[in-house]
Amino acid sequence: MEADFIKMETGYVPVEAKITKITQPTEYEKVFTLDFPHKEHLKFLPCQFVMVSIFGFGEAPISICSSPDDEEFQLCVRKVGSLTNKMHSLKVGDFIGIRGPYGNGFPVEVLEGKDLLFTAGGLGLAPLRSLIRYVLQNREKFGDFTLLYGARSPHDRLFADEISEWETSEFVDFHETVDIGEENWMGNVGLITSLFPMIGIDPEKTIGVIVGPPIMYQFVVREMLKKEITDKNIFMSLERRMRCGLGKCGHCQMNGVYVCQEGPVFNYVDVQAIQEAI
Amino acid sequence: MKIYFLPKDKVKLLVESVLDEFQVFGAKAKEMKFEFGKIDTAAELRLDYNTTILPPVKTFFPNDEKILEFKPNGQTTSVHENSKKVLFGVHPCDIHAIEMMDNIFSTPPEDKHYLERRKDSIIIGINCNTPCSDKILCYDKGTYKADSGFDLMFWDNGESYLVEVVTSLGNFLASKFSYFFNFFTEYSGDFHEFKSEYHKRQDFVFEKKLTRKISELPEAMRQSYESELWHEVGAKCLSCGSCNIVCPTCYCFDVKDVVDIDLAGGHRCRNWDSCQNLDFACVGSGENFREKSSQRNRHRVFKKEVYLPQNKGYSGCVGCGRCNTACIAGISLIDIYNNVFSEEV
Amino acid sequence: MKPKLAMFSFTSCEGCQLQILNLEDELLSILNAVEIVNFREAIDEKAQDYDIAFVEGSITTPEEIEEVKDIRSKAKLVVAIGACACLGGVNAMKNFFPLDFVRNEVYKEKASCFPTLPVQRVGDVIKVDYEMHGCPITKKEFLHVTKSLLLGIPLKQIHYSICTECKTAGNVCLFDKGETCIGAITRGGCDAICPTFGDGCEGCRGFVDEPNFEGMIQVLADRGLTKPEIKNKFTYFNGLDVIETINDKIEEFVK
Amino acid sequence: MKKLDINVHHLTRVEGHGNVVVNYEKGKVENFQLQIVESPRFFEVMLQGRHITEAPHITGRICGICSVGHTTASLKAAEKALGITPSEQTQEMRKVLLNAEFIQSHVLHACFLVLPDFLNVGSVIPLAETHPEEVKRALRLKKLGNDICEVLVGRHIHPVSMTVNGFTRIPSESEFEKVRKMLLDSEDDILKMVALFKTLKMPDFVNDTENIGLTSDGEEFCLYDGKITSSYGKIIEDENDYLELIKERVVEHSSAKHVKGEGETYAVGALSRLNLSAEKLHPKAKVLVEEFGLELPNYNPFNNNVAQVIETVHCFYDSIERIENLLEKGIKQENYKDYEVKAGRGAGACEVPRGILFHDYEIDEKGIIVKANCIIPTGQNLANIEKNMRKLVPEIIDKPKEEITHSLEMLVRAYDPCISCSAHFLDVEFV
Ligand SMILES: Cc1cc2nc3c(=O)[nH]c(=O)nc-3n(C[C@H](O)[C@H](O)[C@H](O)COP(=O)(O)OP(=O)(O)OC[C@H]3O[C@@H](n4cnc5c(N)ncnc54)[C@H](O)[C@@H]3O)c2cc1C
Ligand code: SF4
Ligand code: SF4
Ligand code: SF4
Repeated sequence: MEADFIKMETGYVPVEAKITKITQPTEYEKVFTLDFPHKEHLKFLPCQFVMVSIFGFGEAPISICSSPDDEEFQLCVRKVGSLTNKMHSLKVGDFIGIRGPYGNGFPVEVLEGKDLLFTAGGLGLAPLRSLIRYVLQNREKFGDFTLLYGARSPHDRLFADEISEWETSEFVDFHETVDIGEENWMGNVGLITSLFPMIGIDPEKTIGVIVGPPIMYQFVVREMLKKEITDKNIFMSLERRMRCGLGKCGHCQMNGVYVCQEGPVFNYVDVQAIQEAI
Repeated sequence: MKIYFLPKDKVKLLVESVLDEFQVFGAKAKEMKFEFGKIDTAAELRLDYNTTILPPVKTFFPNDEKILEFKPNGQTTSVHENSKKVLFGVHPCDIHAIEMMDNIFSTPPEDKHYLERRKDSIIIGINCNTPCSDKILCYDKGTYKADSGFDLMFWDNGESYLVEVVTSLGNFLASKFSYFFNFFTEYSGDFHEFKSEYHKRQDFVFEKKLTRKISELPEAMRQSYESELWHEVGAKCLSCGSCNIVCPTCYCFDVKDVVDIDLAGGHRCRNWDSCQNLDFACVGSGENFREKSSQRNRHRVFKKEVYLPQNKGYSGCVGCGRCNTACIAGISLIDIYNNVFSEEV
Repeated sequence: MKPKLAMFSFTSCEGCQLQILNLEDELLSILNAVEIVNFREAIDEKAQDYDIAFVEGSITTPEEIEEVKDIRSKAKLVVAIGACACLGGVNAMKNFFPLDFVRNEVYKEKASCFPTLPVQRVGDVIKVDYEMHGCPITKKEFLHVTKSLLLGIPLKQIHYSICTECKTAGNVCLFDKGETCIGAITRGGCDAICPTFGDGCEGCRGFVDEPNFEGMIQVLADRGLTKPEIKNKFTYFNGLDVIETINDKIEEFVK
Repeated sequence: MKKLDINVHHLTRVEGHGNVVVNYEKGKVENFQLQIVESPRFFEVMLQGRHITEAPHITGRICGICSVGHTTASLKAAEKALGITPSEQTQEMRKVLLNAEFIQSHVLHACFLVLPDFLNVGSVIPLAETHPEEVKRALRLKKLGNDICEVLVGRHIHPVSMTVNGFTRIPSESEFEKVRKMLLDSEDDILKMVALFKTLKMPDFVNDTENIGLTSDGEEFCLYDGKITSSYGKIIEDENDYLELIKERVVEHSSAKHVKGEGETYAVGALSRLNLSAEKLHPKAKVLVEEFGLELPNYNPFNNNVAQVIETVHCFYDSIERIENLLEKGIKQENYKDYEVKAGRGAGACEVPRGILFHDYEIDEKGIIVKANCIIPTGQNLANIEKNMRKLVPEIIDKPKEEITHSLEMLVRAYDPCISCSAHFLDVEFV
């Protein structure tokens, strides 16, 4: 699958995208469904991102959280600053600008025929959802599928509807935990690493994928290595500050690597060579 | 390639006629230093300058550059500037820098804003008879001479200049102003011999500053990643960003929106940024990936001497010495490099 | 309805308010977008609540404490403007002297009649939503802040230094001319107007986040500045910020 | 017999915080106070321990509106203490800058703070609706004053490059050209402003007083330099001796100090300057004295507004001439640093929009300030304003209270008091 750039006059001009649906899974996150000209021609890979822009409020990189095979094109946005706060005040029918997709996206062909172990922390579930949905939509191409998800607290859980589907689905072995429990919470409490003892995998056949907050990577990698998954079978998506998405502005650089060009998805073998990565 | 012969007293006339046809940028006096900027009169242009505070390449990558315009009707358009410019009197190190920036901005996805400004511009180089300061590294780096990256090159020949014409743009200019060049017919001597004589004189006055060969630098540098050196540099550094702003090969930028007073329209522009700023690598979640000054300093030097050589095959420093002069805390690449060399075993 | 904008002034030279009046080209457009209430220096109109209150000046008397609290209770947003309000500014030089000395020096036998407190920033007394630095504020920043507040664009402090702006302006550095300057650790935003006009930055916009005081002191000491001279540089506008730390650091770093 | 209590809290459209309190009973003003409630800032203490070269920038911060004036007086005092005579070019440039400040300050006062009273609108905001052209024109003129300072010294409020013995940056010839052009382009606006003020009628009121200001034996209408002169006859040649004329005293009804000259109270400012040396105004301004029907010497304080308009015209034409002279001589890149620091004392006097201003420093051999003093125009006018009010109230006592209050406010405003200035130094009354 090849990523296809939205045809544009120049690198920085966004196309207008109309918000057609908004859902709000948590207090701080909203999911926006977008429509824009030639959307049907937009090809992208899971874990690629677009630069979202609203005049006056700036631009920010946001991962596409829908699957390439979905009809709908969706972004899940956490409110942290200028652009993202403004996004949260928008209504259905409003327009935003997007350009992209950018980044390398997930090399889905390397997953084919393999067992999968996905680990998502917090907002990391948003980009990973694209891949999860893709896997579920093309389930026959993959082996066993284990999905681990950790949220800060029960009401910080994203995509709760889908989670309930995954919980009961025979196609995915889903486990989740929250850092801090609550009265009505019946599930696991503890860091995401506490889910690892619950799962059994075949390290020979398994590919591990990690997306989450910066602090999480070290610990989850350690668990995966403990499960004897080899370096080269671990992938992760990393976040950096980005101003252009075109490999120029320098903000997303980790050592010599531009995350917006060579990432955000990296193989753990490569990551180990990048001191500033995790 | 054609070589002309231009008496020095004709230079002013030449500049005047170029000024009639083109926007000319060059060095002009600014207090006891020189700035590179737009030239309005031939008398302003100085060819005998040492170095300019800001480098010539920033003509193509200006600060606060408008990149998009937002119209009140919601329409967004890209803004480009392409007027034909003549950069008159660019030193070899800065020519190397322009070549490097050309490469950076034309690497896909290419940057039209830079390329449009750069397109059609004519670069007139001028060789350096003497080093411009004791803070430069151009001799070690070999950037005190340039073989490409210019359309015309002026070689000092005492009472006159030899003018080397290498590109079709250069030819275009030379033939357009052939009146001046034709004052004297083509140079009849052996240009190769002239060149090697010239460089020999340079060998005499230019000084090697590094204890080892520049080609050994990337590897030595890589070895220094965990060195105590960076903490020492970090403790001195004021994170003021001067080194980045004056550097001809620093191209990091920030993007910001400016709203018009009517609150309806406005524009998006990009500003020079500095990787020494505290928040340069700070992300939305609050994480700062280079929170220590030592890390930021290391990143600046590594980007130039490790990452670019590794990714692009060239060094990101042309040895112009501007950063060394600009740093009020006295941090100098010469010291850093020599320290790195002496540390490595 | 147009948002109501109010201006208040405490201990200061009122230069920041004047700077707003100096927006001759934009003033009428601003008046189209907002309703200006309470701008004692320019108009009679007064209101009892405001969307944005701009507060100028340091807090130096008990009455001012009460007044500024009252403003806070009536305003949706409070923006402190100028070095006096954000840093203490030149007023803070007073805090280097014992209060009794200051009062006696000025009022002599009448000293007891005039309550004066150590100088405080507005933010020391009330919650401030944004601080607009400078002595005086720049017209550009006032416009930027006002436009942003009207459109709901979040405001962020500038992170880069005066040097960044000074170099961008293409200036000859004052250190090259044998002068000194503390622009390296001062927050940008004024387009380095002082160095551009040949005068060292005096730090009126406050320090950048995590300023390297030791490094700056060292640089100044290397240029031959004495301890009191260095102290004067740091306490021109930033007396309140450095009052505790700077003396020790100067002792430590200037031999 | 009428009893009247007036209490104006926080007088508007003046610079700084002031209250007017009047209690009038049995045909007599029982209590009158122009209260200065501005918080004091103790500059004379703050200056102690600072280097003399820092003084101009620090004291410039006494007041945003006459910041060029404070800087100038401070520079003159500093140079006197150091025994420096700045170059002619420096002095000429300073004169242009003072002129620019006069233009900006007088226009602000006359057109934005005072005009609304005469056109019967509350303030400049309604004025912008009723008289948009006048307001736009006044904005342009105010901007002219600011822009001149911006080009030459960075900004009007707290000018950057004015320094002891010169300028830290000397503008280029083309920048002077630009200033000249800005001035020439504004002539029409100036003339229209004058025409507008000719249509206004100032209230009738006369109150004889002493005037103090700078004068010279020569041709110059003195703003930057001159002899300290009282209309009662005394002339001080050396600025350092200013205290021989300007004396502090204790008054009965107020426990704070007032300033007195030869008489009990005196006035400074635009009208005083015209009373002292109108004949030296620029010819284009001088003719206006007659055109406005201003009989000099004039003791109607409301005419200070008219005097400001005339001075604006003077400053405008005077600036053009000075700049043309500077350009003719060629701009020299002078080095301000060639002087030596030594111990001494120096006082500097210059005229600022509101009247004569004194700065006075004593420095040690390292140039560190050991003592500082400063006498501000508004401080000097306070006693005179009070005197005017004592006379005015009985004259208008039969009018409604609002009108009396309004008249009193207008009277105070006519002096263009700069209260934040006046609260910054010793010699001011704090009620
Ligand atoms: C590849 C990639 C994919 C991403 N995918 C997603 C995604 O799918 N969903 C998502 O939500 N995010 C995603 N992010 C993160 C997202 O890009 C950032 O959260 C976003 O840039 C924030 O932009 P902003 O303009 O809202 O914040 P900014 O305004 O740029 O704020 C950034 C920082 O400044 C701070 N700040 C904000 N306002 C102020 C203020 N007034 N004063 C001081 N500090 C302030 C904030 O706390 C924050 O720390 C992704 C990032 C990358 C690199
Ligand atoms: S790093 Fe320094 S020496 Fe090298 S090109 Fe940049 S400014 Fe010149
Ligand atoms: S003059 Fe000051 S602000 Fe400018 S570069 Fe030099 S140190 Fe920095
Ligand atoms: S240069 Fe420094 S002192 Fe001058 S305005 Fe800027 S921050 Fe203030």
